[in-house]
This record gives sequence, structure tokens and C-alpha cells, in this order.
Amino acid sequence: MSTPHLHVPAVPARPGEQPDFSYVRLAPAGAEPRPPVDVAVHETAALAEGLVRVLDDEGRAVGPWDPGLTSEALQRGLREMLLTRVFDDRMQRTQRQGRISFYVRSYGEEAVSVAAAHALRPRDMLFPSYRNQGLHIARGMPLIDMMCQLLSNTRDMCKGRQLPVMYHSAPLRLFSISGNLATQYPQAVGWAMAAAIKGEDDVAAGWIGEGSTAAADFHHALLFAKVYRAPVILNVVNNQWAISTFQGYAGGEQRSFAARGPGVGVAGLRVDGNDYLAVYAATAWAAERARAGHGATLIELVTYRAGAHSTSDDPSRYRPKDEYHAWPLGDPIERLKRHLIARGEWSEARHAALAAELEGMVGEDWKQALAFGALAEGPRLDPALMFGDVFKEMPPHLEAQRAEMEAELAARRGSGGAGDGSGA
Amino acid sequence: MSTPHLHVPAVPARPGEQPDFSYVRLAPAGAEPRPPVDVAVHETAALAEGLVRVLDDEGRAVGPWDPGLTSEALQRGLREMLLTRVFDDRMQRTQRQGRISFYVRSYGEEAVSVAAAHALRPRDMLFPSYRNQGLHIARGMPLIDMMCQLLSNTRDMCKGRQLPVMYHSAPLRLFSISGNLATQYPQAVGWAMAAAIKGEDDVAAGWIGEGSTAAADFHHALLFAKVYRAPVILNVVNNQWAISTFQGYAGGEQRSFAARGPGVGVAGLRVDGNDYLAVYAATAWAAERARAGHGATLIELVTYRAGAHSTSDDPSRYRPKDEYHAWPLGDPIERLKRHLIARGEWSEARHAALAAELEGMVGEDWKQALAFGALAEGPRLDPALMFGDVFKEMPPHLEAQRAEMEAELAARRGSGGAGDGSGA
Amino acid sequence: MTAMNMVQALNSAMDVMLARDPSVVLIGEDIGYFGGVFRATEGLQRKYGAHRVIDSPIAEGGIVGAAIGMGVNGLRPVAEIQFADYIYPAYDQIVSELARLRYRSATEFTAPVTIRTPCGGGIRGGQTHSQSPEGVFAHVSGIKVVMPSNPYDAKGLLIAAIEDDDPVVFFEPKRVYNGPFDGDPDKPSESWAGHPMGEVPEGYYSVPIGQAAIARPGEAVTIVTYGTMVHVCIAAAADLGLDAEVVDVRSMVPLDIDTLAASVEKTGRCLVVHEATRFGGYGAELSASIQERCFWCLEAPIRRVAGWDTPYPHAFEWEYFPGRLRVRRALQALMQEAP
Amino acid sequence: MTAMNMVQALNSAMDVMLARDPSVVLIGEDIGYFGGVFRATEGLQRKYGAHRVIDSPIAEGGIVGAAIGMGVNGLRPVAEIQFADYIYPAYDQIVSELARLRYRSATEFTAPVTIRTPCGGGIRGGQTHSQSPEGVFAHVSGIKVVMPSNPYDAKGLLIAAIEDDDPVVFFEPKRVYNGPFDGDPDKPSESWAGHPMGEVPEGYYSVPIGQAAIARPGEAVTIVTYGTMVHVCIAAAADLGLDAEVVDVRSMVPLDIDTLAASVEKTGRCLVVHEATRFGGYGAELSASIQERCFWCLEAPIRRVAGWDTPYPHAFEWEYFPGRLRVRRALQALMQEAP
Ligand SMILES: Cc1ncc(C[n+]2csc(CCOP(=O)(O)OP(=O)(O)O)c2C)c(N)n1
Ligand SMILES: Cc1ncc(C[n+]2csc(CCOP(=O)(O)OP(=O)(O)O)c2C)c(N)n1
Ligand SMILES: [Mg+2]
Ligand SMILES: [Mg+2]
Repeated sequence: MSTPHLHVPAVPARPGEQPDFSYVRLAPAGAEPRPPVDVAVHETAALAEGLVRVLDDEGRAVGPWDPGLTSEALQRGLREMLLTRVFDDRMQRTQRQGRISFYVRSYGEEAVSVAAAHALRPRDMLFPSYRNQGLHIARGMPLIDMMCQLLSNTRDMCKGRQLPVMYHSAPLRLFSISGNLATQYPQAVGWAMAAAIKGEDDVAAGWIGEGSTAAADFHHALLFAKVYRAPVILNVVNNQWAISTFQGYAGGEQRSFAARGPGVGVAGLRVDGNDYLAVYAATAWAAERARAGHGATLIELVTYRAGAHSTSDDPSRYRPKDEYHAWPLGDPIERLKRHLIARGEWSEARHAALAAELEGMVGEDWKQALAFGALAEGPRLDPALMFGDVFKEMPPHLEAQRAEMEAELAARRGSGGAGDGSGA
Repeated sequence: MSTPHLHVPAVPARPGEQPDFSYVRLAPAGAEPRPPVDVAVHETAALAEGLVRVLDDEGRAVGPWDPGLTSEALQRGLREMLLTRVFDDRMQRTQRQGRISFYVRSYGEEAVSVAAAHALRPRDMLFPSYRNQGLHIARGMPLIDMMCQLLSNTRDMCKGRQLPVMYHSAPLRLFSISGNLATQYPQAVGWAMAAAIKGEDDVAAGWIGEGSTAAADFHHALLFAKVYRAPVILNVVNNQWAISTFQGYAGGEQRSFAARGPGVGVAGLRVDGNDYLAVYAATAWAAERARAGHGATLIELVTYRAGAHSTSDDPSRYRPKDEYHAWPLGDPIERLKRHLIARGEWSEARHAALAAELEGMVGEDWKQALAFGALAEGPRLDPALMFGDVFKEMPPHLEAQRAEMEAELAARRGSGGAGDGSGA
Repeated sequence: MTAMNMVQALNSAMDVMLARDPSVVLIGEDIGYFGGVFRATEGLQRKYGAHRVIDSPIAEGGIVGAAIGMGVNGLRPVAEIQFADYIYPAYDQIVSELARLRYRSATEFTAPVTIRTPCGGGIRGGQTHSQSPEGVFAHVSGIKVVMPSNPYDAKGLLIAAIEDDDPVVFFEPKRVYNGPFDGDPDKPSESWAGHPMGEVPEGYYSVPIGQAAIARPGEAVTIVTYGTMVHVCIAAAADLGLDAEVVDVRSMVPLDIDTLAASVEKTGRCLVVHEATRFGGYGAELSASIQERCFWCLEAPIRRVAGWDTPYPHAFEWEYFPGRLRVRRALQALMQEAP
Repeated sequence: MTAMNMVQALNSAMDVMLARDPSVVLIGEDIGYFGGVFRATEGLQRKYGAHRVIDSPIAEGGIVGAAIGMGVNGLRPVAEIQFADYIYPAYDQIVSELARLRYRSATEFTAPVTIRTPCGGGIRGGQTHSQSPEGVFAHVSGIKVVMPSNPYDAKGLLIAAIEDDDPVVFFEPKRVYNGPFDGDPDKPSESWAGHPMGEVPEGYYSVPIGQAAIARPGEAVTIVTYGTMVHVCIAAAADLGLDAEVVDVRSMVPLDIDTLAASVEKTGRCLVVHEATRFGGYGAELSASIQERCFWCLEAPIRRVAGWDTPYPHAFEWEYFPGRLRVRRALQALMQEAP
């Protein structure tokens, strides 16, 4: 019997060490069965510890989870994943240039969002985290709108009130992104409960990272989804890292995150998150299950955060620089490209051409977005907007404060002061 | 495909209906295997959905979980369960007479607390809920001390600051009971983490009701216990009801509460909570597992809240009056008594004598406790005590407020007012 | 008009709104089949169904999180938190989400959630059934905070809260659920029957949020208070035969400072009274903003009477509670105050 | 003495205490191997081990709940909440448990937990990385609340907090982590080097909790403030050539009202300044209690300068932040005020 000591989760590799992904439990493509959507929750226990994969190492689509998509659908998937990456890379660069104050890439996780968006209906409501921009792109949010939000400029959909990447769109059914982790999860469940209460067959889907499963909201969401059999899909994007914290600290040691589902009484699927077809198929299965009234599904999407946490982060401080190259599930774009080529419906040349086209497009949109201003250089929206929408109607104390601020700005202009609050 | 509607958990029987416990998944005594204490978490999945039982319907102790206790140990168990019930009944009556303001019985759940206390070491730290008085009694807290707390009298251990039943004892390692559900659960885990950090082999144990598993603290406790492999036993007392709310609303439909353990990565056991031997054996197993460094266990104790939620509750409003008689797991005291009789070590006569002895004892103690006063009639502690222990040293603003109150009391005495704050 | 106590008035408000608006739903612990531990939702599940009057798990954070999602999907949820002492697990969803959603999404997403919760002591509930946490909500930009002191206002304000497109935290002073309370626990408890504010219309009406009420007009001094303390203050002033003007704040956010200031400008003296602990409480905001508005008319400092800065002690409830004697003593001192 | 910025001073405080007292442990998100997102715990896990400098799951409620249990078992946990904006999930454990334990158990159980958390804006963090929620903790009986404005106080107060047997919520104004900030974001940011309060002893010392400090002595007017705003207020007074006395509250609970009152009695005028939203904020308590103590010496109403009552807007940060201009304008108005 060992003398008592505090166990702390092992981290496979730190800077300077060899990447080691032996802890990632894999399964061959096509190995997992695809049960009917009305399967009993406890019968999904094995799937929650397994790994749903469709694309094999040769780029073939195999097994019962192959959604059998058309070439057109596949090319759309490839295009929108690539667009997401091109967009991310460009925005990251502009942040470096100081044009935007903050950015979060989804590099390496594009399939998680794009495939899910494609598998859901337009009326289904999405509750994204800050790393699901693929949802917005796949739902057709104009890049210019996203850029203007990032620039906090005169066309910022958030009226200058939100950090970059906190997009929203009621018409596109993309919920407002919160800076507080996981809060959208029980909200997604409540939204789904409301759909059921109203007798509508819309489904809600929420996304959080594996680190965020530690939050109370994860528990509340799973519990309410179970108790009321809510038509909701709860996605956990296990990209192995939460800023500097390895997934073991969120409870990932020897246990999948998907297993939390059956534990509480919600179906669970562990899915290859870098496999567009697997993500699509799992999402479609869960949506069908939810729509048919069989309740929620917890989907763990196994992927890897290929980039930094955000533009404020430097991962070389806490993990090996080249870890991503050793990641066993590869790159989602490369894998779908390979599949399309294997099907004889794509080529390196067409891929290069597509990349060039998308880069051009993003560059064009960026120019146009800049025309609406940028936080640093301006023009900016009227600061008085900060007092709007705190309440539906502005109460007297905010009216008074707005007037005070207007007077302050007038004085500042008078004193020729900069937009800095100092008036110096 | 059914038209969408909100699922709400079924409640088997409401007032006027026939009790129906067909939803309680049973297993014959002795049926469940007893794995070694270093068993892998996922191998406890079946035990978490099964039912660990030792006492069969004939009162025999059967199967691998039989702890093989001595007659002396068994008689102690019987005595302290009975004492708990006698104490509860008496305190309930005094509440009816208006002597104490509030009371909570553990009627029908005595084994849950008493057997667990007996299976743990004196140094192990206990974090009870308000329905675990069997722990206090089994650890030898003087009944008079408990009664004085209930009376909020001059010997009240809580100095008049707490509702009745919110006992505590540092020397007996019984943590202070909170009115906020489940808050003690992550605290128990933190206490256990500290033991591990200090290299001590003490174990912590916490108790909450099945309804309280919905609280965020349940999730935090399980997660931290998993991540740091804390030497803690997390007990969920599933007595089927949370005030008026059936356990289905806590997620009990078609899923055990113990299954939450393996779901997160903590061993899980579902145990017959009305079987003294099963509770003892399960607790001993979990304690040994924890002490050996193999981590936490979530134990669901299946029992039934035979009485009202508290003296403020009337269960006939929401469940059949006679439900308890139909409860399939019987009564914990009756079952242990039957076992001792079957072993030839007990008799109805001795039992009646014991009951009489304990009633006499409780009556005696009650008289003595009353000598220290009662909230209604007084004498009471000095009200100035309300300002103590908010901080270790009293800060000036509280000194000032205490002086104000003293002046107020003086004025009240002057005006001959009652102890009522009105001074009228 | 019918005589209703506050619980009946609240029940009637929810009944009226459930009937009028199919998007109204209720959710909370023990509120459905059982009708709530204070019976505020009695009979409503039977009348409107388990899908509109929803029993919930014991997870205040989950209740509010789910209610927000329901609100976003077009419903008007009314969540009950069984005791205000248990609202803290929901604090993050209220502060970080419910209060911010309209703002951060520039009105594209909103959740018209009402959160009802019984507060205050005087019922021998001890420190976890007696708290008055309105102050930690009033400080949060983006939520309205309300506390009625009588059945008429309770129904009218609750209907206004449910119809309000902004989130509202609705505090119910449970000590006056069954009758007004003058601060004397030894007197047989009064009933609302016969009290003018206990006369309540059966049907629909609302009391606008954002307006204080003059509970007792007077000239000598202004007492600014709310909830249970309105009645205690009226009684205390009567004890002294003092012509005090008692202003019932009713709406903590937005605050009707004009009505408060008008009264203080008239009387020149002001006592702020609440049951919540004093330090950093809502009374500090009342004192500070009245002082800012009325400084030059003040003939004496604004004083506060409140619960002591300790937890609510079970055995010393009536030494803790800011009763008539404490209010009286403060009024006497205030009237005598001079440089 | 060495020149330290506030982050280094905080790191040094924890280093000193980890070395002196084996019962001190740290727990929080990203604090261990990584050293914290603001580097406050840099190097400490390497030095003291992963069992004393503990990386945690992202569960603020769990962190505080576990820290309480550790405290009960004889440890002195220092929990880091990565941003004060994310402390709300822990609000229940702090308010209902940490603040109450000593009281309800009549001292049999106590948990000497310190909760460190960076607060305040001016770093382009938007509404979820800029909040100043001290007010919703100062109202809670049973916890001490502290906010230093410079490296020397930061280290001394943090050591005092860790040694304190009562729970302490320790707010760190992150805008001044790397240097004092006079309110002008366009100026190259200053460093603490050369600043008198940037000179910090390497070893053990403490600054007592419960004492305000005179950051700048003066006669004309009293400015009561804390955190980042101390520096802004000094600069604003300097802009006006006004002989203001700037009082750094430092300890919000317990409040050193005597030092504040003495200053106001001397100057006759008082401006209360903080970055937190105004309505129902801690400044209201400062205003109310100073008014109660100093009413007869006040030559003008006590005024407040604070953040507007809105979320902290990303793009309008410098119109939101109560900068030098806002403080100057308030001072000018206050000095002119007369019946
Ligand atoms: C409640 C809360 N706590 C802490 C943070 C700070 N924080 C922002 S992102 C992050 C890591 C999240 O990791 P994960 O959930 O795995 O998502 P990922 O970034 O990997 O996509 C943390 C701790 C926060 N935003 N909210
Ligand atoms: C956080 C919180 N929410 C609500 C309550 C009110 N309450 C007290 S006991 C109780 C039911 C608890 O049921 P359960 O956990 O099953 O324990 P049991 O009473 O059955 O032993 C409720 C809702 C509370 N005390 N704390
Ligand atoms: Mg992650
Ligand atoms: Mg129960």
C-alpha cells in the first residue's frame, strides 16, 4: 500500500520532450456499429468509449457510419473548412499587425464545426463557443460581418460592446457567444425544452471545450437534458488542451468525456473530430434521435488544438512545439481532400486553386471591412451606444450618465485630448 | 415519430393511488460480486447498476459482501439504529409541543448513517447532511449536546446561531452541517486532498440526498475526486424523495445515481441502504480502496424516506400515505433484528427491553437538556453572541453594532417590552 | 376586488398570465404537483399542465440557465428560487448571462425571465432561510430588481415583471405573505383581510416597475424603506406619534429617485431602513444618492437602520431583526440631531 | 529592497509563504506548470511541487469548495480565480460557506482561505475581463476584502491575507500589474521601477489588513479611492494643481473609517472614486458611512465618480473608464459647490 500522496494527472509531453499520444484510445475506421436512433442510453456506453471513424488511412469511407454524401456535399465541406482556415490565418495576421485586439483560431478543428453545421437544419439553433467559427461560415454569415465585429468598427454587429469573435446572428440561429465558459450549455438545453413545450421539432446544439466540462453548467445541461429528454446535441470538443492545462485535469484520464452521457442517462458518442464524415454522421444521428423524441446525445469530438489558445497565448511554454505533426488523427482538411482525391473527384491542383480563390476572397472582404473602420484608427461607432440595450428602455440614471459622458467628450474635444479618457 | 412534447418524469403513485415500487431495480441478496479494492473504475459499472445486498428475506447474511461481523458488533449496530429512531421520535414529539422550532427525522434511513460510521475509523472525517444524525449518535455525541442544540438553549453548541439539527463536532470529526444542499461535498473532497497532500491516511466521507445530486457541488466533488484520486467516499442517499419531488427529477429514471461515478471515472456501488451489513461492507470496501490510494467511490444507498421531509412538511399531499409499507427493502432495524434472531443472538423480548431502555435514556437526557433552557421559555444565551465569530477578532463596525444592540436591549427592558424587537 | 394574502395575490398573478399568454411557463423546485413550499403555485400545474408548470431538479443554476434558453426561444419563464438564500448557485447565470444578453447581442437575443424568490426573516428560519440579498443584484447592470410590500403591489408588480422584456429579480418578503407585520412577533399575527392593500382585483392589472409609493404621507421626516419594513416603520412612527412620510421603494432597479428626493426635500430628514445587513447594502445606495440630490436641504445626516452585519442568528432573531424599537430609537435620535 | 512590479511582488509573497509555512498551498487554473496567465505563480510549482502548487479543472466553484475542505484539514489554501469576472460560479461557496463556517460552528471549524483574483479594466479585455465586483463581496458578512494599489502593499497585504485566519478575497487591479497608470492609455506605459512603492523587500513582511493609507496628503479635498484609481486620482489632482488628500482604502472589509473620516473632517469635501459600476457599488457604502460620520463638517455633498452602469464595452473602454478627465471635472464641480 503506497504512502498517501496527491495524485496529479500525468501530462504526456512538455516542451523539449517527444510528443506522446499513446494515451489517445484509437479504433480503426468503420469499426463501431451504428445503432438505431432509438437505442437505449446504456447501450451507447461502448460507443462513448469507442471512436466513431469513417475515413480510413487510405482516405476511403468505410463502415456503417458512412453518411454517403454526394461529391457536391463533400466539396462544400472541404471548401468551408478551408475557408475557415484561410479566414483564421488572415485574421491572426491582422491581429499581429495590431488591427484587431484579439483573435482565436480553430486551426485543426475545422471539421468539428463545419460538418456539424452541414448535418443540421437551418432552423436548428446553435450555441457556439469562441472556437466554432466554422459554424458561422457554414451557415453563411458574411465574412465582412465577422471582420467588422473583429474590428469593432462602424459596422460591428455587437455595437462595440464585445471582444472580437463574440459573434451572433438571430436570423442564422447562431447564439451570442459568451466570454464565460459553458454558460451556453444549459441555455441550449432550455432552448430545446422550449421547442418541445411548443411542439416544434427544432433541435438545439451546443459546443464547449473539454476543459469547460468541469464547469457546473456542463452538469446542469446534461442533467436537464436527461430529466426532460430535451432535443439537444451537447458537443464536447476535446482538443486536448485548455490554455496550458492538459485534458487530464478535466477528468480525461482513462475515461472519455462522452462517457459522462451514459453516466447521467444521455446517449454518448466518442467521435473522430478530424473526420468530416464521422462528425457529419454522428451529428445527423443525434439530430434524428432528438427530433424523434428520444432525447439528447453527448458527442465528444476528439481533435487537437493545433494553434495557440488565442493570440494572447504561447503554447511553446507548456507543450512540444511540433506536437501537432504527431497527432494520430491527422488534419481534417487533408483527410477530406485525400478522400475526394481517392474518389477521383478532386486533385492537388484544384485544391491549390481553391485555396488561392478563398485567400483572394478573404483579402477582398478584408479591404471592404476595413473601409468601415478599425478600433485603433477609427472611425468607430458613437460611444453613446454603450448606454443602449442595457435595458429595453433606457432608465433615467443611464440617461443621466450618457449626458455626463457626452459632456465629458465635449470637454475632451475642447481640451484637444485624445480618445483616452485622460483628457491630457 | 411522436409529435414533439416535453417529457416529464413519471411519478409512480400519488395520494389515493396504489403504491408502486416496480421501478426500483432489485437483486437477490448475495448476487453481486465483491471485486478487489484496486479494481479498475470501469469494472464497477455493473455494480453501480446492480444492488449490493447481504441480508436475504430470511434474515440470513449471504454472499461475498458479508462483512462477517461479531454478534457484539451487530448488537451495537442494532442498538444505535434503534437509539437514532427513538431519539428522532422523541424530538419530533417535542417539536409538535413547540419546544423546538424545527426537526428532521431519519426514519427508515438509520442504517445509512450508523453502519457507515461503524465501518470507518475515528480519524476519518464525516461531512453529513441534515438527515445523518445516526453518524453523530454512532460517533458518541452526547444526546444532551444534540438536544441542547435543538433547544437553542444556554448549552447550544452553535451558540444560538443555527437552525436545529445543524450539529458539528471537531473532536468527533463531524463537520458543521449546512442549510445549503450539497456544499459539503466538494469540501469533503478538498479535505481528502489535504490528507493526501499531508501524507496522512485519513479518509473523508460525505453524504447528500439524491435530490442534491442535481447541485453543481455534486459535479465538482466527483470531478475533483476523480482528477486528484482523492481518498473520499461520496454517499448519495437515495430515499426516493426530495421534499415533494420524486427522484426521477434528479435524473433517476432508468439510471442509478451510482452510475454517475463510473461515468466520470470514480468507482460506483449501488447498495441496499436498509441492509446494515451491506452498508457496512460497501463503506469498508470504499474506505480500504481510498486508504490504499486507489481513489474515491460513489455509493448510492437505496432507501426510503419513511417520514415527512421535516416538521414543516406534510407528505400526504404528494404521495400515498401507506407507501412505506410497500417499500421492497423493508425496514433497516427490523431486518437487522431479524438477522440477530436468526443467528440465535437476539429475541423479541430483548428487543422490547432495549427499546424501553433507550426510551428511558432519551427521556432522562431530555429532562437534563431542558434544565439548560429552551428557545421559547428561555433561559437563552446572551444575544451579544450573535456578533462573535463572524471574524476571528471583532472588527470595529461590529463592536459598534453590538453596543447599539445592548443599548436597544436596555431600552427594551426599560420599556418592559418582551423579547420581541418591538419594544411595544 | 377580493381579499387576498400575498401568496394568493402572487398565485393569481401567475394564473392570470398563464391564461393570457401561452408563452408563460413556470419552473422551480416543488412548484408543480405540490404547489410550492409556500403554496404560491398551488393548483397551477393541474390547470395548465406539467409542461407549463414544471417541477425542476434542485439546481438553481440549471433552472436559470434553462430559463434563459427558454426565453431565447420565445417563452416567458417565471423561475422560482425556493429561498433567496439559495439563489447564489444561479448568480453566474444571472449576472454573466441574463443581465448581459440583450446588451452583448445588440438586442438580437433577449430572455424575458422573471425570477421569484422569497426573502427576509422573522420566521425562525435561521441563517439559510432569512436572507435579503437584494443588494448584490441591484449592483448588477441589466436586471431589474423589485420587492413588493403588500398583496396589491405583489400581483401588479409580478404581472408587470412577467410582461417586462427585461429580466426581473422579484423578491417576496415572506414575513408578510399572510399578513402585514408591525414588528411585534408576540402579537397574534394579523391577516391581510381588511387591509386596503389586501383588496386585490381578480383579473389582470399591473403596477409599473420603476415607481416608488408613498405608504404613509407625512411632513416631519422621510423613511425610505421596502418590503416587510414598510409596515414596521409605519408602526414605529405611530408609536412616536411622529408625522413621518414612509416611502416604499418597491422598485430597487430602476430606482424612482425623484419620489424619494421630493419627500426628503420636503421633510429635510431621512432614515433609510431595510432588513438586509447594513454594510455595503442597498441602503448605502439609497443614502448616497439621496444625499447627492438633497444635500442642501438636509437638516441632519441620513441614517440607516438595518440588519446587523452578521448572519441571521436563529435564536436571536428578534434581537437581530430591525424591529420597531430600533426604528423608533433611530427616529428619535434623528429628530434631535443638530450641529 | 528590490524593484518589483505587482506581479513579481505577488509571486514573492506566495514564494515567501510557501517556504515559511508547509501548510500553504496554491490552487487554480493554469497556475502550476504554466505559472498563471498573468505569471503570478511563475516558477512556484517547480520549486514547491505539483502537490502544493496545484493546477485545477476549470470550475471556480469546485476550486473554492475544495479549498474550504483543505482549510478545514489544516492547510492554508491560496486559490486563484483567473479573472474576477469568473468568480461568480464560486459565489455560493464563498457566501454560504467560506464566510459562514466559523460563525455557524462557533469556531470549531474554520478555513483560512485566500482568494486571489485580477480585476478591473483598461486592458482591452471587454466585458468579461474587466469587471470590478468587490461590492458584491463587501456586503457579505464574514469575509475580508482587500485591494492593493502598488507592489509594496500587494506583497504585504497578500502575506497578511494568507496568514489571516479569516477568509480574504484579494482583488488585484491588473491594469497596474506592470506599472502605475495615470489614466492616459496613449502615453507609453510607466514601470514600477523608480516608484517608491515599487521598492519591495525580498523577504517576509506584512501590511495589516484593516488600515487605509494616505497615498497623497492634502488639505483642499479628500479623494477616497483604491486600486488603479489611486494613481488616476493623484494625476487628476495634479492636473488641477489641487491640494487633494488621496486616501487609498486598501482594505474594503474591515473598513478603516477613522482614517477616512479624519481626512474629510479636515478637508470638508469628499469625492469617492472607483472603477466598478456606480449604482449599488462599494462607493455607496463609502459615501454613506462618511456622510454619517462627517455630515456636520461637510461643505458640499459627497460625490461619486465610477464606471458607468453598463457592462464594460470593448470598443469604448476609454469613454467608460473613469479617467483623469472625469475625476478632474468632478473635482472642479465639487470645489465650486455651494448652496
Ligand atoms: C468561467 C470561466 N473560467 C475561466 C475562463 C478563462 N478561460 C478562457 S478559455 C479557457 C480554457 C478553455 O478550454 P476548453 O474548454 O478546453 O476550450 P478550448 O479553448 O480548448 O477550445 C479558460 C480557462 C473563462 N473564460 N470562464
Ligand atoms: C441550494 C439549496 N436549494 C434548495 C434548498 C431547499 N431544500 C431543502 S431540503 C430539499 C430537498 C433535498 O432532497 P434530498 O437531497 O433528496 O435530501 P433528503 O431531504 O431526501 O434527505 C430542498 C429542495 C436548499 N436547502 N439548498
Ligand atoms: Mg480544449
Ligand atoms: Mg431524497
